[in-house]
Amino acid sequence: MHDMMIPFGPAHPALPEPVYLKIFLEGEEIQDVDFAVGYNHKGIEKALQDLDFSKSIFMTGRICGICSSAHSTCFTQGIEKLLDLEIPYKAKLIRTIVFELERLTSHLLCVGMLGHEIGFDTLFMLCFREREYVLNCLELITGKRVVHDINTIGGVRRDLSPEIIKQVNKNLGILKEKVEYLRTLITKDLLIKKRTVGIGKLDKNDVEKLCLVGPVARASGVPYDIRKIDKYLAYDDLDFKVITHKDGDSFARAFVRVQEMFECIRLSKQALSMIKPGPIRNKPTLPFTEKEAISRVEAPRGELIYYLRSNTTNKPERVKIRTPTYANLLCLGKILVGHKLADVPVSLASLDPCLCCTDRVTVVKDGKEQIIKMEDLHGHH
Amino acid sequence: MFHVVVDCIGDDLIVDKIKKYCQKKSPWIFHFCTGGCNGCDIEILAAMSPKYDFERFGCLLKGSPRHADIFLVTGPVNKKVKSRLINLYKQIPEPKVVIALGSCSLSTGIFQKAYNVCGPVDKIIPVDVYVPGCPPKPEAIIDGIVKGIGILTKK
Amino acid sequence: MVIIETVFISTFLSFIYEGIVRKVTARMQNRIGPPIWQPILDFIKLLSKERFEVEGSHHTFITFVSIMSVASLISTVFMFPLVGILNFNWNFILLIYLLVFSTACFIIVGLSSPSPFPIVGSTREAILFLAYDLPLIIILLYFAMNYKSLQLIPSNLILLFPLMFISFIVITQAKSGYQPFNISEADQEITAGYLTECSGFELAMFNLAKSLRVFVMVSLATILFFNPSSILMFFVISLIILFIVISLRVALARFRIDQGFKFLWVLLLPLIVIDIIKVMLI
Amino acid sequence: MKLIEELKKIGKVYKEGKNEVWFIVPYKKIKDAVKDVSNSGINRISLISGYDNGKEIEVIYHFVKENFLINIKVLVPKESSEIQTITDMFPGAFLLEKELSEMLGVKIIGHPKPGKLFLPEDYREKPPLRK
Repeated sequence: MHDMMIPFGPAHPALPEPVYLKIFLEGEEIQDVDFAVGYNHKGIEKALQDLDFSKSIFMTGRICGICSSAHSTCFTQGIEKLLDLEIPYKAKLIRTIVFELERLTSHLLCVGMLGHEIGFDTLFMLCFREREYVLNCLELITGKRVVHDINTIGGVRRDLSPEIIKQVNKNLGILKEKVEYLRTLITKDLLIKKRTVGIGKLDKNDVEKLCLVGPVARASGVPYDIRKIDKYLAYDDLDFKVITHKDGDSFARAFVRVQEMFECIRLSKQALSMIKPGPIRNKPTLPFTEKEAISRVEAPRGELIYYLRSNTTNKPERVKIRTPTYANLLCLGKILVGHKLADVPVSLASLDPCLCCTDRVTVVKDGKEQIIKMEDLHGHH
Repeated sequence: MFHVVVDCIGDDLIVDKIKKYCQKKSPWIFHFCTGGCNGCDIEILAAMSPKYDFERFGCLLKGSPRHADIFLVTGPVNKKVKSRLINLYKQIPEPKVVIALGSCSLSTGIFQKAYNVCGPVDKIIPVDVYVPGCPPKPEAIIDGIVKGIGILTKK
Repeated sequence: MVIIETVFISTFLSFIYEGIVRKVTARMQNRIGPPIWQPILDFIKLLSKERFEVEGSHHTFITFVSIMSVASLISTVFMFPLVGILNFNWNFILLIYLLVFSTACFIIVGLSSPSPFPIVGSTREAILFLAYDLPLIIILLYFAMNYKSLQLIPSNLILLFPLMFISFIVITQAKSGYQPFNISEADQEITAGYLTECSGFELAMFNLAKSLRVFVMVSLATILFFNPSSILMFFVISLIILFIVISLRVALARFRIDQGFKFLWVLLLPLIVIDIIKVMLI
Repeated sequence: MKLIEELKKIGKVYKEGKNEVWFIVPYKKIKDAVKDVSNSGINRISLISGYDNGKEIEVIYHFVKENFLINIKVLVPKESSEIQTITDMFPGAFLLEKELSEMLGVKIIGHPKPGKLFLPEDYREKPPLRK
């Protein structure tokens, strides 16, 4: 039936995280794809129920190392909804800045990984060189390069000093020129276009049907951005536009990310200029009551939703997390089947999958592999 | 064939010294994530990038475990990945060194009570170097690799 | 003794060339990069490593193939005018055979292993080999028919065949497995391609063969198109060519196999033919 | 909104907030409620969350229209826990429904591909998130 089965993962150089794709080939053409998740599953949803709220913020920050502050912001925002707690405006601004800088690192990583997948290691190196400027800013603001842990119930844990603001502004200025260069590189380079244009096409209809989110949806022309819709944190006062693209292929997804980097820089600069001295944290009014709340943010990869339910103790009764990659997984079969084996890493990288986020939903009781048939995933349309 | 020859004359002090020197100068790395949060994995990539550049010590990130000398493991070991980890460990040719990166792989860290985690890396395979941090900075990762090389030459 | 000297010197030089490639690539990517003797250290380290026994593949056979690939490439070095051990009038034809054989060794090693990655890698190498060998054979055959021997090549060929020289650089890129033609070793798609299952001695030998390929192709380009009179000239010109190859490697992404095939046949073959017709008309 | 009026005929509002409304609907009528949602032009389902409160299983469907969240809660009895599928109207609910059925043991009637998603095929114990 199929010529050959190629196992793609769980230890594979194209992905830093473990996922297991089985790719069925005829020659070089992909006939079918199976995938198994769960290599990253730790059982966080259950573990969160045993930790009290103040500690579980740190665990949500460690669901994913790339969108760490997205998770913890979403979680704390949910807790604040449960407590009816208003946070100081300065804290909102600092959260916004960290959030946008993190989006910047994530997008740079994604574009770099795309370069790596198509064999363009120089693009990867360039992206990682520029990424250091952002990490430097984040280190100044939060004290850590990767997992930031700046959120706490009622505000943030660290204040911004004028020197830090000055340095961050300077770094962002440098970064803007560098990203400008990246944009010309990506749009002008023939080989990048040859490898990405027309690969993994998703049209507007697919996006709406499969409820895809984030840059994947925006690249197909659906302006779905929680920052604009929900106006959480300080986004209501900041000026930015939602980037969309009409093509919906891998190139469009990469291009949307590059364009969003400019918006991130602009947003963080605006937020930095709005910072005035003031408190950074409001004391929470305990105890918790029986309540439920929904919290959404626009993580670097798309809409992230937390459903929280509290009881009278200081431990959550139930936390349900829907991560952006989990929503985007549905389109895997659609974008892979019919393409060449060489296109698998390109399509995957353009989705920017974050399996650490996704896998927390799966439960594996023994060592057996559970494989989802790809037809299961797109059999219904 | 030829390695047999090398082994035969391996008792010679000079040959041995050359061998040790070359081992020290060319550590190839294989990286595997056992279910961590991605933070450490990204920092390994950052250690490859122009600012830190571990290739200047001759380190290369290899895709196949058979080419590697150093096995970098990140994350707490979950139940599904356990057998894979053992399998990959067996595929790395001797002499080899295992480096556990980040607090998760050292002690399972914050995920200690999660039901699908079956323990830190050293409960499953022997670990030579521990690099703490959540995640460790690229400098710390490079330092861990250098310590690993020291152990590698003694093996 | 000349033979042993040639073997050692060509091995050494190919390692140094490989080292230069890695160093210059790193400098171009704003990194420091390894020292240029790094490939030698890698080679000795791999020799001292345990050889991993893979179930279902034949070790002695793979070891034999790995030695053969190195041997065939070193044999090509014997034919260079500066060495001149093998020296027949029609020795270009032998050159073609030896170059083809070295590639065949790479294909064989992938196909002899049970894992799917090396098999896909080998298939790709075989397809790519068809794509770049036809232009290469046309160039070498044309030279062989007109000049008969490497030593009789006039030194102004670069002026006569500029387009052919450009095609030869592209072929060098493909033969060395550098971007945009590192399709058969694309580690993001198929781990390490045909070398995935190799370890220890075989890996060392195949790595040597890979660096020899670069050395042989760059030297051939120097000898065919410039015919340097002295050793110094040879090195100067070949290092310049190597630099061009590295720049292409750094600045380009990888082709997909069908795109690479199309590029080599649709673009390169006409270039070569134009040059040949042009010279014939003059 | 017209949809809210429609939904009020089927169930009752138990909580209302800024940009969100929470309904409680008898579990046999979930199909009608979701049909109303679908007819009103909403095509995005964000989340299906489930929770075992000891007596029943609470299943909440979260639909999104712009910035407005429509949450429909149903209480499914624990013994014969069954619920109608909504995947025919919302293809995006495919994985979410499967996860719900595995984690809380709610049988989805009419799901296009029923069966295990994450748990092993031979898994016979009680669903992991049930109390």
